[in-house]
Amino acid sequence: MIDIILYILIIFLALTAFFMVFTKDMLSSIIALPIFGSILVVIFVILQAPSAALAEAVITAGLTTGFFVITINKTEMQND
Amino acid sequence: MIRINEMFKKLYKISLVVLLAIFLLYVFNEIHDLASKSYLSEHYISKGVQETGAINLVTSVLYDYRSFDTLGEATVILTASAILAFLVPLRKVAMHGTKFLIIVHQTMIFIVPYLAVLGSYLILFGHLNPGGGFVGGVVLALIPIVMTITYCIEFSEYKFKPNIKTLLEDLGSICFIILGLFGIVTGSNFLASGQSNLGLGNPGELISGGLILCLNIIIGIKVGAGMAKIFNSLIKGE
Amino acid sequence: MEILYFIVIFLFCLGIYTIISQKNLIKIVIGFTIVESSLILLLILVGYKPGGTAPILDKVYQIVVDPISQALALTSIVIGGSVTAVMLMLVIKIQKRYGTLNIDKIRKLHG
Amino acid sequence: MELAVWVIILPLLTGFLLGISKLYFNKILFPLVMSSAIIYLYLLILVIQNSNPPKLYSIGNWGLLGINLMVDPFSSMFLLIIAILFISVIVFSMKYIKMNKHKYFIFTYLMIAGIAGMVLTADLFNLYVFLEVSSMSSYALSAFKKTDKGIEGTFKYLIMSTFGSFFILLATILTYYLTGTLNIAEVSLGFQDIPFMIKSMLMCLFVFGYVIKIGLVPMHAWLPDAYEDSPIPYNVFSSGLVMKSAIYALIRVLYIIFGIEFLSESGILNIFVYWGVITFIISHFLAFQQSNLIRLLAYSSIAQIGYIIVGLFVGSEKGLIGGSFHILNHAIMKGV
Repeated sequence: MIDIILYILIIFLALTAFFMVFTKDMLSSIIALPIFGSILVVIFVILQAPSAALAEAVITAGLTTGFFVITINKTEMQND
Repeated sequence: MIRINEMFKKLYKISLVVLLAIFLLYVFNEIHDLASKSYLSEHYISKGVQETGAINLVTSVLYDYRSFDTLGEATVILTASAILAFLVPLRKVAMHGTKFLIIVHQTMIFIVPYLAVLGSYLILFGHLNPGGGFVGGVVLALIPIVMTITYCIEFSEYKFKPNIKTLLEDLGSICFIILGLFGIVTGSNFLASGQSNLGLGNPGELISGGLILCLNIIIGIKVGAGMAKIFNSLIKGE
Repeated sequence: MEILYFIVIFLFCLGIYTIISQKNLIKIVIGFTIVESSLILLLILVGYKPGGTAPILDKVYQIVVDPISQALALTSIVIGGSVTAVMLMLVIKIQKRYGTLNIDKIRKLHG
Repeated sequence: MELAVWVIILPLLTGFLLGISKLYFNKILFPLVMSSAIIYLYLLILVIQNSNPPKLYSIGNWGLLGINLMVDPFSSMFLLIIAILFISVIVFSMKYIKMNKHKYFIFTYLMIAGIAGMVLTADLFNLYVFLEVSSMSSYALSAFKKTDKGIEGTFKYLIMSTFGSFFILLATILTYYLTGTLNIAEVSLGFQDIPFMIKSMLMCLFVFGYVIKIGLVPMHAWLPDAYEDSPIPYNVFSSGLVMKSAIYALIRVLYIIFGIEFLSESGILNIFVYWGVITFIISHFLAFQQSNLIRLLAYSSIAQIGYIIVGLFVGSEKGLIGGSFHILNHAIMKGV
């Protein structure tokens, strides 16, 4: 059972990474980042690493996304 | 002509990456059959609880066996926050955005205590549960960050002054080193906790693990201050 | 579990391709985030043993996952986060100075 | 050898104290910096004197279970370079830097701490951590003037350097996976019964990562840009210490982990000698086209590193001595 969940998660991980790199719209590319991070968190929990999963959830999926959103906000407004 | 050139360039890059992928595939395949030895981790697993007094072995590796790494890591965060604070211009720039409804403002008051409790729990129980100084510190840093997002940067800086944050960061790092020197004073080496005649306590209780609890608290405060400073500097940045 | 090694290689190479081919500065930073995530996944994967439990020993367990690689993963997560913050600050600075995020245009303005 | 750990702690403590003194006691800057520099010089001389025979200091008294610091004649030569450059540059920049003095000295001290950590440590992952510490403060100093070109050059430097450190981290992880330990001496013991092919592939990853940091010819583009609009004392530090410490780490990794027999067997020594020759020829040609003096010096720096690489990888003991001597020469010359 856990194997099937893992395979589905892996497929979604690859899809999200692909979407993040090749989409034209910058905002949707950045909103895909926390999804990528959350899938990684679930994979870490399946691989028995709760401490690393917590750190990943808080730092990569949480704070780094915030940093990216600020950057988008500061740079895109100027172009209009 | 230019289009053909572009196509050629793209093909070149893709082939480079594919070559790298094949190389890595080969390396991983070869290494996967060989790897078997792990006496170091077996020692940690069998003796770690008695030697360090912490149940969570990740914390005991991070704050006891390899605590020098943690010192370097804390220095990286301090350097990053110092760089960001240095690059911010003196003139204040606000963030573009929409105003929130009163519901959001009122909900904020309820969220903040929960964040504080969660952060302190993660820090204080770092040697018993998953968590630890870094994660708990970032959760504590969420309080000023959420204040910045919902109200404005001035309010957040009025509640938590930038000078206080810098002071906490530097004091945290200095305290880390002083706690490390405690090992030298008691006749052992730098950053020794179990060997320096410090009571380790019963594994599983809150007050146990020698230096690990103190280091967790210090790192938590330091990382929280640093992350809040980084976020506010990014918002103020021009 | 072997399939996870393939995903590590895939993510690593995708990130490297993003860094060397994309024109937008923010996309380049995203590439760095992907590469870093793949390395953290590799670190967790290296320590995994089939059927093991997490390294929190409140009872006696038979098979326990390697704690060292998880500690190293935590360290590299934090370092990666702070490097990303510095990068994004410099991206904001460059956009304010040159008015664009495209790498070719910045090179042209630079002369 | 209790003094070895102070070589890393003292600059860190000074940096943190400077951060506090910036807020509350502004006047204390000059005595704090100068006294710390003089104590540090004395400390380095003591450590260098006691460096033969090689000594180990284990942090936390864990022995081989934890992190060890190692002082041997080769690392003490690097400490000598730090001692010579550090005190003179600190005295020079006391007058030269007008704005943001506090920040400048904080970054300088943190950079020195990172470099001292890289030189002394005997642990692969700890080497990576201190590499990040020293390069983080190096980015800060490179963008110190906040001009357009400076910021852009720093961004290039940041991208290339992080790119290189990913490969170093990958190689470190794979080494840990293979041998189950991170101590450099233990790793070299564990590497003895590993097939030739895997060792050479791991070596490729290590070499690729460090070569980006050093700046040999195909990967040298970030160096002149990062140099161009940065304060002059930083240029001295960068060409004298930051790049040299990357060379030192490469030598440490290649010669101790892989061993001299393996290096000559795999032909990497010849490759490095040719690479060094190509590097100094090309960078001398590029230096002719430059009109800016600092860019010219940067290209000259790359060329000198080519000479050093040729010397260090001839493979004999005399080559090592000659290369190290040229490192010292170049450091002093760039400083002057």
